[in-house]
Formats: sequence, C-alpha cells, structure tokens
Amino acid sequence: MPEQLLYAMEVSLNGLMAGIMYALVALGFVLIFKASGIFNYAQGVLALFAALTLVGLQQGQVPFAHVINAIFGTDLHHFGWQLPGLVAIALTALVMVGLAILIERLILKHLVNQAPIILFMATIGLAYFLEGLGDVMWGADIKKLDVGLPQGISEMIDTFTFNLFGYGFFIDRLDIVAAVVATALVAALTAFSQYTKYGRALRAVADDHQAALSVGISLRFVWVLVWSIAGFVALVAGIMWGSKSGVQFSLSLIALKALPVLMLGGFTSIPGAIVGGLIIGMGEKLFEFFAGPMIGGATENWFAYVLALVFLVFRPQGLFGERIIERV
Amino acid sequence: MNAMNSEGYTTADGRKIGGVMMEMKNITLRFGGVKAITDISFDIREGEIRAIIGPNGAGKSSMLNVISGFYVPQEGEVWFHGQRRAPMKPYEVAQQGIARTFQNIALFEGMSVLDNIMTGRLTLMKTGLFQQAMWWGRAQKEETAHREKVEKVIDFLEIQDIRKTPVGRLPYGLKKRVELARALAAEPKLLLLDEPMAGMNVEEKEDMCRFILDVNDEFGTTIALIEHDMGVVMDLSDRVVVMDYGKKIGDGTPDEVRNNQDVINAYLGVAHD
Amino acid sequence: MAATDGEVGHPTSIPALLARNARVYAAQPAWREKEFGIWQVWTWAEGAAEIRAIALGLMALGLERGDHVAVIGRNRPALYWSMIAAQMCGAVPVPLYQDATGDEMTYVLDHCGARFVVCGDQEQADKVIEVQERLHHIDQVVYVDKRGMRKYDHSRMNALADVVAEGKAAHNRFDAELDARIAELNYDSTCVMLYTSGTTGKPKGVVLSNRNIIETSKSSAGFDKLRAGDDVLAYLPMAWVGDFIFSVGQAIWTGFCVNCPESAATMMTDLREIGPTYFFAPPRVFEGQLTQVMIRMEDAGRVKKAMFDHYMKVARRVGPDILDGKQVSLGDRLAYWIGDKLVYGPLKNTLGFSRVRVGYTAGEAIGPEIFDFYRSLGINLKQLYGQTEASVFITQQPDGQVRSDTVGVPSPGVEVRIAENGEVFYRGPGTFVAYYKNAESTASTKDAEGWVATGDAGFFEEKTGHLRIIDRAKDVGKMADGRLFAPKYVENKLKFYPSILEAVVFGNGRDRCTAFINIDLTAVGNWAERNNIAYSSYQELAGHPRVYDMIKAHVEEVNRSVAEDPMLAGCQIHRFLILHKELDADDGEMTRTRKVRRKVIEDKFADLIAALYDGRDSVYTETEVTYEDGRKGAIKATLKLMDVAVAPDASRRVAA
Amino acid sequence: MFYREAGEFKTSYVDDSQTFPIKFDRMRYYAVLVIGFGIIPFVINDYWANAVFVPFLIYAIAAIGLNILTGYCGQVSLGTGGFMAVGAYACYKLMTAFPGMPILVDVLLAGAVTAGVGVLFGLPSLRIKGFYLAVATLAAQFFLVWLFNKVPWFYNYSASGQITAPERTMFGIAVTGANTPAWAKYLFCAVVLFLLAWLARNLTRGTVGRKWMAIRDMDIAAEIIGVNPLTTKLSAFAVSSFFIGVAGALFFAVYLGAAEVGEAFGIQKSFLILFMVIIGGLGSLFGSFAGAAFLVLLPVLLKNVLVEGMGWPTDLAAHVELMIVGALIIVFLILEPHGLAQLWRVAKEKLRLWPFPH
Repeated sequence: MPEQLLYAMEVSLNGLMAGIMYALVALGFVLIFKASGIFNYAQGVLALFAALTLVGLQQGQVPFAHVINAIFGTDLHHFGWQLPGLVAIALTALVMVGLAILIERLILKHLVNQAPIILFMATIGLAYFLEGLGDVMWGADIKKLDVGLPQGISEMIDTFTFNLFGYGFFIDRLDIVAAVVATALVAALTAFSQYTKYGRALRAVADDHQAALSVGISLRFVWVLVWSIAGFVALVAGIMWGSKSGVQFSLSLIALKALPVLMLGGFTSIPGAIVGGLIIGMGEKLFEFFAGPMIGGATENWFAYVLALVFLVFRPQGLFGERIIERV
Repeated sequence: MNAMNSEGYTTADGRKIGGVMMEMKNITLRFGGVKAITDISFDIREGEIRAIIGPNGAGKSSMLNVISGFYVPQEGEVWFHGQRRAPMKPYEVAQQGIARTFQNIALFEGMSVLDNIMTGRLTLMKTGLFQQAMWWGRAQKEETAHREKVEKVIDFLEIQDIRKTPVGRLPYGLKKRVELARALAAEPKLLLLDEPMAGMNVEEKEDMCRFILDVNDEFGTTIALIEHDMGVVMDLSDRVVVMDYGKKIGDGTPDEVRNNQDVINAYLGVAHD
Repeated sequence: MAATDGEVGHPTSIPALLARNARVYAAQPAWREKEFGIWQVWTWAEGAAEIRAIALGLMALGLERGDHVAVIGRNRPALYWSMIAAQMCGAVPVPLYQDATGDEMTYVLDHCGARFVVCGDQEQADKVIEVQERLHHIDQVVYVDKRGMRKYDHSRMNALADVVAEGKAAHNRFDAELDARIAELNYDSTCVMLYTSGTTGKPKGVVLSNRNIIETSKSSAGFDKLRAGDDVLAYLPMAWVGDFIFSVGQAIWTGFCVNCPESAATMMTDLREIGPTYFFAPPRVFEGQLTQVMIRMEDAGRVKKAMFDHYMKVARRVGPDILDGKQVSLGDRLAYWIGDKLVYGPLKNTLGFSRVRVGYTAGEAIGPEIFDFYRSLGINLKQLYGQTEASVFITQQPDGQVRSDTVGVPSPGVEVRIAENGEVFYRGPGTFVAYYKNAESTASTKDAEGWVATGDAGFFEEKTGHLRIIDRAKDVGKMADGRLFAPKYVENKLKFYPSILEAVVFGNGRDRCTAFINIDLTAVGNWAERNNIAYSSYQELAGHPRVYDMIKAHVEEVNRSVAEDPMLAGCQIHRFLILHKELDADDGEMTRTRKVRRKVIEDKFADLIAALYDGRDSVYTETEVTYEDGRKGAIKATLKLMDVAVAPDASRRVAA
Repeated sequence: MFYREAGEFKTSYVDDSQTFPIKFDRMRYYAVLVIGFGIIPFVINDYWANAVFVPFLIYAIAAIGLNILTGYCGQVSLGTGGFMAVGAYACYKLMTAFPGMPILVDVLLAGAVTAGVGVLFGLPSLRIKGFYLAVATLAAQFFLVWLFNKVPWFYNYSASGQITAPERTMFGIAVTGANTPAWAKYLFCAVVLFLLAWLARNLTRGTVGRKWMAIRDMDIAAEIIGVNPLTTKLSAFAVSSFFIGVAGALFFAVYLGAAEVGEAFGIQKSFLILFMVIIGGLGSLFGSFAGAAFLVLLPVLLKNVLVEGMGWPTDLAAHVELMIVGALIIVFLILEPHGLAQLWRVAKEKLRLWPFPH
C-alpha cells in the first residue's frame, strides 16, 4: 500500500476528529439561531469562559483575585481546595445556565424585533465582554485543564493499523473520546428537539415567533433554554479543546472556525452542522497535507472560509438550509 | 365600448386612448408545483387606466410582478412597445420606463421624503462614480436638474410640508403618497399601482383617486392598477381584467365586467375589502 | 389738472415707480416666493419685465382703459404683477377675498363689472366660471396654476404663462400703445379699487387714486424709516387695503422686498425662514402665537420652565423701557442681556421675529399682556389706526411712545378731529376718491371739505396727545338712564383673556348690560386638559360649569376695571352666557375680517338676549349653521345664564 | 439656544443641499478646520501625536470606509483588518519598488490596489446577504493575513517577516521613517483625511449614495425601481476598500513604521473598526469621526486612570477595557442603535427648538 495514501488516511481520520469538534461548536450556533434567529458570535468565547470557569472552580481559584489584589494590595490566588472533575463540571454547567439567564435578562430582552445584523453585532459585543470578564475573573495565563480524560496516542489503533498496513496511525485518545462525546451529544440534542415538549416548543419558536406565542410558549423561556444548552455545549467543547491544547484565548477562535461549518451546513440544520463539520475538518487537513507544503503551510487558517465562501456563491442557503424565496 | 382597433378608442369622458403599449400573451407562472397564473392574456393601451381585480389570492399581485419583471413566467410572452421582452432583470425593466408602487409600502425608511423621491430618478441619472466624487461640476449640475423635476412632483402631490421629513415618521396615507411620488419621479411610460388605496380612510382614498386621474390627465401616463375597492376601480379605470384562481374570467369596460356572469359568481360572497 | 412727476418731484403712478425701481434698484430682490422648495427671486428689473409682458398679454386679450380686472387668490407675485400690469393698461385692479362665498363674489364681480378675472388656481377658477353663468360681462379668465385646468374650455380662458408668452411675442404690436397708456396715468388716475367688508350691508368699492396710495406710502415709509433691503411677508388677504399698502404701495415706493409663502400650511416655517424686518399682523395672530408659546412651554422641564418664567418676568419689568430707550439700571440691563441670550433671542428666532425692525398691529384692540409680551422681547411692535377709506393710515405710534391702549398720533399729513358725539373725523392725502357707483354713501361719509367720518368714537388724551378709540360710533349708545354705552370697549377688555375668543355686549337703551361669550377652544381646551376636565364637543366644553366659573371671574375683573372710568362705568356686565357655537363669517355673524355684525347677531339670537334680561337661569335654543362645504344644518342647545357681581359705580356715587 | 436661523433662506438648490445648511454649523465647521490645520500642528508633541491624534485620524479614515460599506450600503464586513493589510503591503511594495515616487501617490495607489481586492471579495455579496456575507468576509480577513505571512515576496524576503517603512519626504520634510517630526505625521494624515472625508461626503450625498442607501434599506424594492444591485454593491466595496486601504497604508507607513501583519492587521482590527462605526453611528460620516475618537481616547483614558492612577497591572487594565468596550457596544445597540451621531443630532434639534422642549 503506497505511503502517501496511508498518510492521507491518517490525516483524514484526524480531520474527522477535528471536524467533530467543529460540529460540536457549530451545534451551539445552530441551536440559538434556530430558536431566536440570533447568530451568536460569542459561542466560542462561551467555550473559553466555560473552560476558564471549570479550571477556576476545579483548582479553587479566587474569582477576581487580580482586581482585588490590584485594589486592596492583597495577595489572594487560591482557596486551596481541589474539586473532583465531575463536581466542577456540574458547577460550571450551573454557572453557564446562570449566564444564559443573565444574557436574556440584560441583552436579548431589550433587542427583540431588532434586525438580525444588530443582534449579531450585540453578540460580538458580548464576546468581548465575556472574554474580558473571563480574564479578569480567572487571569489570562494559559491554564492546564485536566478532568481525567485519557490523553496521548491510542496504542490500540496504533498497533491495529500497524498490523494491518505496517504503519501505525497516530490518533490522540482525547480525539476519540471527543468524537464519542460529540456524537452522543449530537444524538441527544437531536432527540431532545425532536421528541421532547421543550424541543418542540423550540422548533415552533424557530418557525414562527407569533404563532409560538399564541399557543402559549414563552419566548423568553425558550431563549434561556437554548442559551443554557448552548452554554453546556460550549462547556463540553471547552473541556475537549482545553484538555487538548490548554485553556487560552485562542480557544475562542474555534468559534470562528465553526462559522464556515455553518455556512456549509446551513444555519438552521443540525445534521448540516455535523456534515459540514466533518467536511471542513477533513478538507482542511487534507488540503494542508497535499497543498500546504507547496504554498507555505498553515492553510488551516483560511481554507475553511474560502471553501465556504466559494460554496456559498453557488448555494447561498447551505447544504441543508431552507431555500429562501424572495417576495415583494 | 367604442370600436376597439389598433388605433385605440375614445373613452366615455372623451380621452383618446392609443394603440397597444404592453401585451401579455398566454402567461403562466408557477411556484414549484403551485400555479399562480394560468394562461392569461391581455393588453394595456397607451394612455389608459387599466385595472386588474379579483378576490384574494387570485394572482393579481403575481401578474403585476410579472409585468415589472420581478417574476419571470415559465410560459408566455411579454410584449412591450411592439417588441417581445427578453427575460431581464427587474432593474432593466425599470430602465425601460416601467415604475411601480407596492402593496405594503416599500419606501427607504432611512432616507428623507426628498431623497426617497430622488431615488425614483436613479435610472435617469448618468454621472459616474468619479464625477460624483468630485461633485463640483457635472454631478452637482445633474443633482440640481433632477431636484427641479422632483420638486415639480412634490408640488403636484402636495407634499411640500414634509419634504425633509424622514419617511419613517410619516403616517400610512402620506407614505403611500410619497411612494407614488417616487414612481412618478421616474417619468414612467407605464405606471403600476399595487392596491394604491389599501388601508386608507375615505378622504385619503378620494385624494388618491384624484391624484391617479390627474397623473393620467396631466402626464398622459398609462396606468395599470390592482385594487380591492370595486367602487374605486369602476370609477377610475377604462378597462378591467378580472382574475380568479389565477385564471382570467373577464375583461372589458367596467360596465361590461359588472354584468359578466362569471365575475358575479366569482364575487358572490367575496367581501370587497 | 392732475399733478405730474415734474410738480411733485417723483413718479406719480405705480407703473412709473416700478420703472424707477427697475432703474435704481435693478439688481435688488423685489419679490420672493417659496416654490419648489426654495425661494424663487425676482429683482426689480426682472419683475418689471414680467409685469410688462403680462400687460402686453392682457392688451392682446383686449383689455381696455377703464376695464376692471378682478384678482383672486393667495398672495403670489404673479397676482401682484397682474394688478400692476392692469394699471399699466389703464385698467383698474380689484383684488377679492379668496375665501369669499359664491354670493359675495358674485355681488362684487357684478358691482365692479369686471371684464377680466385673474385667479390663482383651479379652485378660484371654478368659482368664477360658476359666476360667469350669471354675469356675462366677464369675458376673459386668466389662471396662474395650470394644475387640473387642461380639461376646461379655453375659448375665453388662458394660463398666465401663455398670456405672458403671447405678450412677449406681440410686443411689437403693443409696445407703443402700452407706453402711451402708461404715460396717460397721473396722480389722480385710479390706482386700485378695494371692497370694504362693511360691518353692515353690502360691501362698498373704495376707489383709491395713485395720489392716495403713493402719498400715504411715502409719508408712512418715512415715518418708520423703511428702506430698500427690508423684507416683508405678504400673507394677509390681497383684497385688504393693508396688504395693498404694505406689499404694493410701500414696497414699490421704498423698493423693499415682498416675500410670499409657499402655502398656508407652511406659512409659519416660511415666516421663520425669511425673518421679515417689517411685519404686520392683526392682534389675533400675535395672540395665537403667544398662546402657542405658552402651551409649548407647558411641557418644558421644570428647570427650563423656571428659567423661562424668571426671565420673562425680567423682560416684562424692563424690556419695554429698554426698547423705548428709557433709563434702566445697569443690573437690570445685565439681567436682560442674559435673558436675551437664554430666552428672548432663541424665542424670537423660533417665532421668526429676530430681524423685525418695525412691527404693526391694527384692526382690533390688542390685549395689553399680548402687546407687552412682544415688546418686552425687544420686538418693536406698534399700533396704528386706519381704514380702507384712508388708505390705511389715520394715526400711528412713533417709536418710543408706544402703549397698548392708544393708537398713537395722527399720521404725517393727516388731520384728525373729534365731533361732539365723540366720532373721529380725518382728512389727508390718503383720503379716498369715492365709493364706486355709490354717490350717496360717498356723500354721507366724506363731506365737502374732505373730512371723512370713521364711524368710530374716541378721544385724544390731554397729556400725550394720543388718540384712544372707544368703539364704533353708531354702537356707542345711551343706556336707559342716559349713561354712555360703549360695548366694543368692554368687549375688547373681555377678549384680552386668552380663554375668551369673542364677546358681544348688549345694553343699548336698557337699564343694565349683558354679554354673549365665545370661548377660545385651543386655550380653554388646554386649560381643561391640565385640570383634567373631560369634554366631547365644543358645545359641551362651552357649557361646562367650571368653564362658566372661570369666565365669571374674568367678567368680574373686567367690571372692576370698567368701573374705574366714570365715563363708561355704566357698561359693567350684570349677566352673561357662553354661546354654544363659534361666531362665524360663513353664518354672516362676522365680517371676513372677523368683526362682529351686531345687527345680525341681535336678530339671530333674539331669544337668548331676551333670556338674559328676563332672569331665567337657562334657555333652550336652536341655531342654523353653515358647514364648510356650504350645507346648512341646525344645532340645538340649552344654555346656562349666569349673574355677575358689579363694582360700585363711581359716577353714581358722585351723582348721589 | 445658539441657533439664529430666522432670515436664513435658500434661493438655490445648491445652497439648500449644502453640507452645513445652517450658518452656525458652517461657522463651527470652519472653526474646527482652523484649529485642526492652523493650531494643532504647531503645538503637537510626540506623545499626543502617537497616542491620540495620528491613530484617530487614520482610524477615522478606516471608519469612514467601513461606514460606507456597512452604514450606507448595508453590507457588513469583518475583513477590514485584512484590507488594511492589503493597503499596508501595497504601500510597502510601492515605496520599495519605486523609491522616487511621492509618498502621497504611494498611499493613494495602495488604496486603489485595495479597492481592487475589495471588489474581488465583494463579488459574493450579490448572492449572499446579511451575516452570511459578514462571515464570508472573514475569509478575506484570514486568507489575506495568511497570504502576507506566508509569501515572502510581500515582505521582500526580510528575515523578520516584518515590513519597515523607508524614509520618504514631502517638500523636504520626512513624513515616514524613524525621524519624522510629530507635526508632519499629524499634518500628512490630517490632509489625507480631509480630502477623503470630502470625497465620502460627495459620494454619499448624491446618486451613488442614494443607490447604496436604497440597497441598504430595501434591496428588492431598490432593484425594482432600477438600481443594479451588482454594480451598486461592488462600487460600495471598491470605495470602502479604497478608504480602508489608504488607512492601512498610513497606519503602517506613518504611524507604526514597521509592522507584522498578524498583530497589526488581525481580526481584532476588523472588530475595532466595526465598533467605531457602530458606536459612532451607522450611516453617518460624523459618526465615523466620533466613533474613532471615542475608541482611541477610551484606552488612553483607562490607561491613565487604572494604570497610572490606580497602579493596576497593564494586562488587567487591558482586560477591563475589553469588558467596557464590549458592554458599551451592547448598551449602544440597545439604547441608541444609531450611535453617537444620533445623540448629537438629537442634542442639536433641542438647541434649535430652544426654549421649547419639542
């Protein structure tokens, strides 16, 4: 079997893993967009914020330590306790729910019926705020996140593939876990929106605000709901990326990476988000693998966008998005 | 009606109506599977006021959108000034001298009344980007020249006192009038009015009627309009096309149409809101 | 033999003056009109050319010497030009009230036998055409605004633009003839004929010669140092003598600029844009503006309101003195200066009075508060007393001697005397020639020496030499006990209250006085809102007990002030009622210039008057009203009548 | 309160449609010009030039550019940083390739190049709308930054991967390079800004501007009354990119002197400019100035208060700044979607009606 092909297979496998991560973030976008027509730029920062909070809680950091120290000249940093991963995760989940409620109260409520673009910009503002807040609360230094997820190369696959092709694929165990979790989460969310009362409410709202209101669904509740879910998705994404490459600002940029995913998949389609994620993930890895060396590498930075851009020009509504019929 | 021939005819109030300006030949329009318009043919003549009426969902608006080039029919031909109209973009249609108003007002909310009406003349303004950027000289001259024309329209529709008001602040009735002004500013050969009196109170309607008649009278503009209010239609129009479920069920002078059995049936129990 | 240019040292006809201005002020603005969003300007030279073209055109249409040319429409340069053009052709311009009803218009057109009619727009043209069916001497109609006129039969009808075009085309044929006709005009040839909306009977056509108009314009312009470069806003009816003097006479004499608003709707904005330097308005306009100011200030924030009130107090205290150049302490001057920056300046600006150098009001007495308000802002508002027969000016107030209760000293060149019965007589260069086709009323108004009876009663104040008008002479009557009865005097005092729009006082030949009151819907309406009084109609508001109480209070104040003047103390009001409808010109209860027609009212409301004297405390009545579209209807109402306290009567005490 | 408009009437459409129809406003405008060109250049020092004035002037240009695209034509762009980079690198290449060419020409040509690139990335705007487009413009942002990073030709194969502005003079005075006097930097940018602002005003007041606004307010209606969406949107992209390109060129050549694309023209720059436009006021030239001034002054202010004043660590101050900016964006969008410009307009109306409340 030719080496190139083997490498390609390894690369695309890695790509798939990454793609699932993208899909995970993209999912957050889709949920909020479906329910409130808001394009939530802050999704990535939510992930960052979640990860920061998680680390903070787990290691018992003192929130706002820096500010307090700066003002009162004290020297606080830790309470000195360590929380087990799951507890910390649960607490963080609660924080995210609280955050969702606050966002609805303080922002969305006042922006009902505004142009989508205004809401979009508002979420950019929100992103800035949360990023600042996260750093102010927990400090900007890069943090290690470990909630006991398996790390490092997966010997099993390595040996398996070695026996098979005489070449061991390098796959990070974390990626595998992530893939599994993501898949589970996707399945859960799809089920939720299909089969539960709230899920249906959510879809109803997505289809027609007025109608939803008239059948007695509280818009505000639905919004809190979706933002909480989005927050939770962000948390999961945060955990994965955080454990992978440490909790730092760059984490918030995965959001940007999720955008092209959406454009491919269509803003309103959950399956779209997943397929899109996989395409992007594999696509950029493969492109880098083949074209990268020729044109200086690091093509992941832009490949996804250009792909999406080109794609959009030919199919503006994305793969699975509903067709837009223009009326006068 | 007097003898209909290619030379046209003379209306009851003695206006001379010219030859055919626009002709729709066997127009059929589908949205996906749904037929909005089925094999409809009729013509609009120079200088006449032509009405398209019909119950809700009869396909009137679709027909207007076909004329204004916003929808391209799957079958049939549109002839304008004796030439078959190749499928073209709406803005190209506009440049051919067809202006319109919209059922639910489509003004540019971010601009003043004056600017809105000025946009009506965009098709007639010629200076390029660079001359615009330099402003002094051609751009300014052109601006002034067109402003003069627009002011005539403002004067004609008696909206001097709201000239500089942002359209967002205007009441419904006035917005309709401003929209008419914008269409008029384009000095159209054919003016399409999509329910010009929808949602107006009595005297607003009377004003609008007066304006429509005056437009036709002063500028000799050919007008095609959709309207629900049967009374209004019968008073205004020279000839009426009646549509129902996307089909044409009547065509002729108001009186002819009024006594047309199909029309009567179609309208039985249909509220003329 | 009539005086000529040589003898008086200046041109002796309006056309001649126009020619002079076209030379002297060639490039200066003469007429402006807000049209198509901007102020269209015509210099004297351009205007003169237009006018000549119109004149030529009219001649081409066959206008003859001595013809009458009726002019109907809102104030527009084209119409002023038409009047002057008519004069050029040796014809007589006759401006008419544009809001006149069919009948009124028919009468006037018939009486002056107009052959030509120039109208502003379709609306006027329609009226004329209607009249034409009855009056066959109207053989040419000219209209300015082409809107909607295309369908009309044009066999005897033309657009002014076409007339002008034709005139220009035909100038070779008519130039000589026209020049000849202009040359014929002299100081005594008729300049204009104006119909007085007589308070009683049919309107009379007042014939005014060039001498009347020019002499008056000359002296009055000198009196107020009007000059070329001044701006006046022409918005009052063209048929009113005042507008003719200000917008034609004085304008053409001094060469200042006449500005015409775009439409009635934009009048206030246009006023503000132009910012006239010379301004005339009847009291009700100033009154209305003041009411507006007060209403708008009601919603101002507390601080701002306080500041406003404070500085208005300052202004009331020292403003008029500063304006009259009297002694004012430095502190006050400073306070006034600050107030000017914070309040007066901006206020004058928003009202459009920033540039007013001379302002006049006349026609009715103006309320002291209103008058002082404007003067305290630093607006040089003055009063004059005049009438059509005098080409306006009889008396006027010189700068620095301005008061709200007098009408000033005799205008330059005018003599004034008071007859035994208190009636005011005058004579002067402005005195009219005659009433058209009405020799006997000419004779009864103007005697051999040229003294004209004003029909008003008044007296000169000893110390100031200012004239004070009490009332219409014929309305000044005697009460049962022989005391003087001057209803207008009391009515004016009543009308000074913003909540009272009109008042009619009765008592001639009776033992005591009573009154009808008309409330001012805007003012009282707002008052009601602030005191949350609900009402559904004018009638209901008028009948509201609390409104009655408010009015009662006003009437009692008036009684007190009336009682101070022993001569008139008998005119205190003992009883009043608030009318259920506004007195209206369309119902013939008032003149077009909104003077009450006492006679008409006495007949029409006889039942109410009776009730005022037979001590009933309520009365049921039905009244016929005319709606705007001319239809007639009747309104029914039951009116309350209310007694009022009267102050102790000075003269009685003397007598006792 | 200060307005005295009575007697200000217009006798021609030219007067009626001038930029400052009210005399008082005209006076104020002249006053600003006198101060800006007649006084500041003589008193300005390095600190003020580098901390406040020069960035303000340059950002104002960029903000006007973005405002033309987003505020006037309604096409949201997140690629501003990338386009500024194009301007910067184009300018750099021109300066180094044609040393003899006047710097002003370099800068303007850089703008022209950027306009071209802008049109290229504007093409999709015909098919995709709203934030689809916004996201699409991110492609430009990332691709361009990557491009200037990875292709050595752009930075003349310099070892550092940085670009450094050589000294260029105007009338014998250095306007770029190490030893440029503060006043020269300021004046050069000020002149460019003045010219471009004038162009922007001309474009937005007339035919082109109306086409843009028509597309913004209701693109379908606009097309039906005869506006060609493609050319209109592309013209907006071109003009906007020209402004942004010039801003980029100045930012690199005059302000920074040396730049590394990643940090100088990253995505953060795109958002910064976008915020300037939002806070300043969409669809208002004045707003572009106001927004630029605001977001230039805010950090300076915070730095002085938090770091100098309260002795906080710089990074903490920076984070607090993030929060404040973010919060401000939201607050503005909620309370005054039309930004500072609208507040200004309202205040002006109040003054004109004074003493009346409305």
